Amino acid sequence: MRRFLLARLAQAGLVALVVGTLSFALMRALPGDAAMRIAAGRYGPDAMTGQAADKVRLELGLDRPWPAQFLDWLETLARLDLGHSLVTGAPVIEELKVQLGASLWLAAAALLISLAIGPVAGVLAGLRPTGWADRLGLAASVSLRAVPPFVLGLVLILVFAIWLGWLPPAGFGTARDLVLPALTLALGLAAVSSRVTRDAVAAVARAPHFAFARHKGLPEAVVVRRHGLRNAAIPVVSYLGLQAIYLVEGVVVVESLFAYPGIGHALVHAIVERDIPMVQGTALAMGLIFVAVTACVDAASAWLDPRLRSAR
Amino acid sequence: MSTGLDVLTASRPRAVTARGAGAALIAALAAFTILGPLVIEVDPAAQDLSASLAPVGGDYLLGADHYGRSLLARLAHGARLSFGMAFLTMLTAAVPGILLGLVAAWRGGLAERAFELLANIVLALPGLMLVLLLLAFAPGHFGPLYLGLALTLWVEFYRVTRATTTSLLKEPHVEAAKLLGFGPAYILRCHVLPVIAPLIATLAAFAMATAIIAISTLSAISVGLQPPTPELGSMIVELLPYYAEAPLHVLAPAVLIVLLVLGLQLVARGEGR
Amino acid sequence: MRIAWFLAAALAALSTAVAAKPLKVVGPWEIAGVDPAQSGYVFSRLQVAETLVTADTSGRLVPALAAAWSVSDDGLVWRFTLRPDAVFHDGTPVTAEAATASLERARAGVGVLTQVPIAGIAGDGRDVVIRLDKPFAALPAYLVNFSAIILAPSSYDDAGKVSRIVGSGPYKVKSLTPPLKLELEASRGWWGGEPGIAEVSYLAVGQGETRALMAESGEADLVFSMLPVSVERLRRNGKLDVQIATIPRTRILKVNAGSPFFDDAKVRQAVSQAIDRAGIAKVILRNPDLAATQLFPPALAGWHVPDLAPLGRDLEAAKRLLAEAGWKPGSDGILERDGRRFSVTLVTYANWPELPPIATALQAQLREVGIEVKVSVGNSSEIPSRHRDGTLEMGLVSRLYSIVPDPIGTLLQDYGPGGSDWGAMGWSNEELPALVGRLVGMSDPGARAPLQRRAVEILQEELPSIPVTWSELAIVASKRITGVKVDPLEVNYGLAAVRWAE
Amino acid sequence: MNVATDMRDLSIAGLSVSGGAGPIVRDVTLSVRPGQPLTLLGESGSGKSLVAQAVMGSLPPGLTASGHIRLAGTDLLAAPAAVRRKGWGRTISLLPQEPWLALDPTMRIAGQVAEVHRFVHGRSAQESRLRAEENLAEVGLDRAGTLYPFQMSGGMCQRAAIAITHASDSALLIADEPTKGLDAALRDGVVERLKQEIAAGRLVFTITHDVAVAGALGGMIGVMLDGRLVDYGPAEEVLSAPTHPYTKALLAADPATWQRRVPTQAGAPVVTGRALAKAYGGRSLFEGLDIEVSAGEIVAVVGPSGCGKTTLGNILLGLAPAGSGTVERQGGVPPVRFQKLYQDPPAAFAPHQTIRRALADLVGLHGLSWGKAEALIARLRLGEHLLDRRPGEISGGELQRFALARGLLLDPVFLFADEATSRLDPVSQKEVVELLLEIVRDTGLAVLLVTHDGALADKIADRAVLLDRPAAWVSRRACDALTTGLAPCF
Repeated sequence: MRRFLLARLAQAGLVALVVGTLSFALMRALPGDAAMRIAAGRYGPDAMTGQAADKVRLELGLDRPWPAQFLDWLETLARLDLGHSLVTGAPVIEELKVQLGASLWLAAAALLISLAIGPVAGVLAGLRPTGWADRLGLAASVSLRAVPPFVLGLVLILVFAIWLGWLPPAGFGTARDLVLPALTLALGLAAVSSRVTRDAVAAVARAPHFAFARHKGLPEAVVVRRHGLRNAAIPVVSYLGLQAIYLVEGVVVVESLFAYPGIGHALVHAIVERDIPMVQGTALAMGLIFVAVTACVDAASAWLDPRLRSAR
Repeated sequence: MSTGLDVLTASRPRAVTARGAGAALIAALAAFTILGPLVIEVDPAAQDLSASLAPVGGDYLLGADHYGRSLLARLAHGARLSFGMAFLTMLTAAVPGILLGLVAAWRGGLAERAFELLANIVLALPGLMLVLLLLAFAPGHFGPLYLGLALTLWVEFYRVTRATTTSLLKEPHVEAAKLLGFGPAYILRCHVLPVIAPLIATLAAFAMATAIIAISTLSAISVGLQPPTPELGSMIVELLPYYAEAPLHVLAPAVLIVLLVLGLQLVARGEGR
Repeated sequence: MRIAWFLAAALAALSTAVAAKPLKVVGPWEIAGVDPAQSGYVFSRLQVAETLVTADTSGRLVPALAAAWSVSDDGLVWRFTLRPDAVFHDGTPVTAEAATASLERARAGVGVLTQVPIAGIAGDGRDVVIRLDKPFAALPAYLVNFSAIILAPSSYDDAGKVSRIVGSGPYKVKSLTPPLKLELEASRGWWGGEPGIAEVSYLAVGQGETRALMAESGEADLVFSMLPVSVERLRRNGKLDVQIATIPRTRILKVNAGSPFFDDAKVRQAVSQAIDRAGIAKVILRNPDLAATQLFPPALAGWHVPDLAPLGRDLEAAKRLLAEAGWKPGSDGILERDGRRFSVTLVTYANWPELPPIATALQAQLREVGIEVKVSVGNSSEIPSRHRDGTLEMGLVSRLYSIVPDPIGTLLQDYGPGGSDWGAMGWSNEELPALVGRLVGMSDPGARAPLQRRAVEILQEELPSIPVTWSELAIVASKRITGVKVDPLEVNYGLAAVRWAE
Repeated sequence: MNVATDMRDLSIAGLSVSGGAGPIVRDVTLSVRPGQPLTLLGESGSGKSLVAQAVMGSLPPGLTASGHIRLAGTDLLAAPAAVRRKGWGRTISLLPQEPWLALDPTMRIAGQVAEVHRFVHGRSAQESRLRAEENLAEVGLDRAGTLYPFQMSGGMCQRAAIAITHASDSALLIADEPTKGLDAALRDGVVERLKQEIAAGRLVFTITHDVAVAGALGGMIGVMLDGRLVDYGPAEEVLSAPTHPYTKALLAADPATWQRRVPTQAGAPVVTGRALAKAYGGRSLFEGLDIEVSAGEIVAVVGPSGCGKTTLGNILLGLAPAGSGTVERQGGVPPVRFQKLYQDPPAAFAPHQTIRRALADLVGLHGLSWGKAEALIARLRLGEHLLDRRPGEISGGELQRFALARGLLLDPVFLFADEATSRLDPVSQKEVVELLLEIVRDTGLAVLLVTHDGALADKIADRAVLLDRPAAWVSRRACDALTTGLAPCF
């Protein structure tokens, strides 16, 4: 177990370094005058002028050679400090706290809802492949998969906020603000996870041990619960892990549609406005989240599957 | 077991019909995509502000968008572009993904380690960031857009290929083929590809959908393609504000995407089961 | 069943949310940072911070923190006398020193004050004294700008940077969650009296569609800047009340008069005549009256010249002018002159959602007279940076003429010698700067009128930048509230005057 | 037509099972009485499993049973599926084939036994656990309760499965190929257990293709062929005086009845291993092992599964590295002339390829003539019509002969037959073996015969190497479980 953790830490460190460096390199390589972008980000098109850009360049020392700037970043990072945003001037860590925090909440909620939809539908479909549940599931998943999230979101807003008036169309801070954006994401996730689950369950249902469980005389519900779900969950879990990562960053449109302060939104702005520390910080955080999630997935699979435990 | 065979044969026709339907669907879309622009000589960029949001079935067959541009023409050209790009993206992701996957499974050892690391790093990098950064090099151009998407998509192909192939290469029939003197090329062609093909097909279907949706998503945050390029995703985005006045117009491009994904899915499933 | 749980939670939250009732304001602007130069306008519009001078809805300058002001006869020394009853949210009185400090910062930073020939700012008892190098009649107007808001000393950190907003307005910051959310509460002891509603929460919503839906769903009481498309729908909604004000903002085609394409005024006029402003205004802005017949909208008294020959569409004339300028249609219908195709890139940006659509429309319209336009939607900084390196050919920009209430400021900047980032490019004209120069020193409307008219005429003939449409600001208020009035200058939304309807 | 008189009997009368293609099992009549077990013999596809499934009521979708199956007086076929399922674990219980696959890989054994008490007999969790312990103790797995299937040997899995049937303690026990994949020693163990069940007065209905098992169990024996019951009677009668030719063939196919092969004088050594050692998972499989296989000679390697037989063969073939020691192969012979026959024929062919294609490609690769292939096919008594089928569509025996043909195309000097007949029906096993012997005689092929069937080795091998390490079980089972699961094996 200890070795496992150490390995993970090492991986985290490596990822952090690579990701940070890569994002720095790419940002540096981007064409266009960074000072101009930053100034535009700060002062908006009305007040933004060439002079403003010059002031920014001077203030941030953007004309320094890039190795110096990179070393700065490394040094501050070594002090576990991500630096300050070039645009808002706030510490990157603060920005991340708000925006990444919000995104994590959203992701968690979405994952939860999608778990309530996807796998359930998947199990129903998988127990009777090519049954009506399966066909319905396929149709639903394909259409959900092929509708852009913002269209989906809009439809949900129209239904739940305008017609039913149950939920706010946008905003953040309370549980009810979370529902619609989470649901929008969840449906997209469920579209795929339901299919993954379906295949997993179908595979388990074909397995001899599943048949034997029935022949033992266990009631169908018990058979599924005790001998179907756990086994089917093994591949599903590792898939959900990937989804979780996609979730945290792949939601920028949903964020802007629902005026939700997420990391995707922040990332877009940071890149457009050449806010290097912000981009690095975000990338870094995302990388670490990735490592954490994969660690959790491994742990979960090991818990689900004793064979993996003994293998380790 | 004889009974097992019975079950198989029983389910086979279904698979075939599903596959047929999918193939037909794709064929139809392909025809529309390839022939459409040739048959419909209307310029998809020609505006007629007086015909803004003309209804479906008027003097514009599928109505006109907010600039009074023929939706039919734009759909045809949009489909060509979107499907074309999606296909290109999928290919750019699938080919290296599969190749690396095969190499990793075949060689194992250092190569595998290196690829694994690479894949993990790509996964760890926010995909959105990758795409946005590449886009920032040449805003509004296809190149970086589809390169970026491919960069984020190849990992899935790689992982599936590697996992499946690794277990496949342990199978006796592969060992037998080696003993019989067959080379890697033959083993890949006759022992590995037939098995991984359906998996890849499913992945490809989803990858293409992902690509189209991603493009539309990027247009939604106005870092996608440049106007007046007709592209299904950005068409949806452009028309979204008018959803109340012309819902059909907004849905039309979405429907095309759904049909494509459905078609690919059916084909893939037909292959699979 | 988890969904059920969520809905339950949602409904529970709903009931609680109704109990405490803040005035819910929604607008498109995000709060990038607390620095006044960056997002001072939010704090000024929401009446958290105040400037010395402000403007009423008709653009007239009226006292704010400064109860009165005067200028020395030589026009070099201005005195602004602070009102005695003004206090900051931290309880400290608004002193001349505090004001001086804020103004000095504004001057040193990025903002309009940098354009004023200020020699020095000093406190003198309750007076803020501003010395100038040369007469500058528009100074008070410049002080209206949000970058000149007066903040309490406690707003600054040790490094002298603004760490929080401690203003003097009727509302004080309760909580700020950049970039989207700002919660305010009434500050006891504003010189203007108690605000009508004790709590205000501002939410930045980027998507126009979402803003409209917020209004429709009743989740927001006051929503700013509606998309033209939604306005009709909202007007039909019985619970809502839509107000529209034309604002001194014009969408112009910034053309590089230094480039071989636009160096000839004839070509610029041709381009202007090729544009179907009415169509664009009708289809994209949903209001034909916004077609810009001249640079300044009617709202800008003095600067709008009613009897000026309006800009309009005339394809024939346009083609003729282009022909006179030596541009002849090529094989593919695109104009050519000594081997060069008339193919230009139109740079615009998406900060204003209507710009890309308008660009697309212009693209199609200019094509009709044989001009090929490639539209490039980028970051707003493209305009200034491409202006600088001279690579800009055409830019569609949305220009605000009330950065200071008197357009003279913007004019001075945009059409002075050498032009400027958002104004003329590669265009030189001796007369205009002279006119503007004289206007800067003058304050008597009667005397200014003829000069203003002449200036406008020059811009109309020369078209250093080609007006496309004017703008309007659509505000949607729920009928739950009363007392909402639109400020065309967007200096201050007068929230303090808003009340719950009985 | 002996219809049951005793209310406790299982009596099957005029049972037919038919699918879309028509009847697969025709007019089968059997009965089982306490103390008089029934054993159905027959090759796979003969329909014996379908009979069992018909009794169980677990026929695959699309198949329907007609006739009568009376258990304790009630006609099972008359009852609706739901009612029949209620009988599972209460009146009928099933002893599954290959229990290491039939046990849930993710659940501890005790749980898998206890759940029968808990959910079938509705006992309290507490009581269920205690009774489960008893059941496990009965089969000598007192301490194994906390193990997972992959941590247990095949024999332990088999016993666990029996414990589960004890838990359900039903009147009728159906044992479906209970010895499939087990080696001789374990097979006898299972038979012993079944005998105890019989002694305990349970109705025992066994499906097998192993004549020895049928003989050991006694009672009644039925022989099935192509869906028909071709022979039925008391064990001793059927086994001593078979009436039907197929039964005769079946009995003749039992290696125990063969006469010993006359050892040929060996030619030059083809493969020689010296001081070979191999360890797996830190535990030595064999050490300092010398082995030599000469032309025209058959060397058997015998031992329980997992003792390293296959590994040894692979080492000699060069497929696996030896831990230490040296392997010499006859000089100047190209590697392709060292071939291998696999245990599971379908797994030895590319599943998506027709046989014809596979052979044609091989012929093409080595520039041979198709005529040679045809000659071999004829010689191995394989029909041309089989060529255009895929591996999954041919019987194991035929496919194994194709595998043999495939190897022989390359005129091998050495053939490693890895349990090459263990998965085949006795009859086809005999055919394959006979062909192999023929070829050895004619071509002087050197054969390394790996098997767990002592009798077989004893009858045909010139020499035998005994590898005996039962302890090796655990790791092998673990490996099985792993490969069926997610993680790769080694």
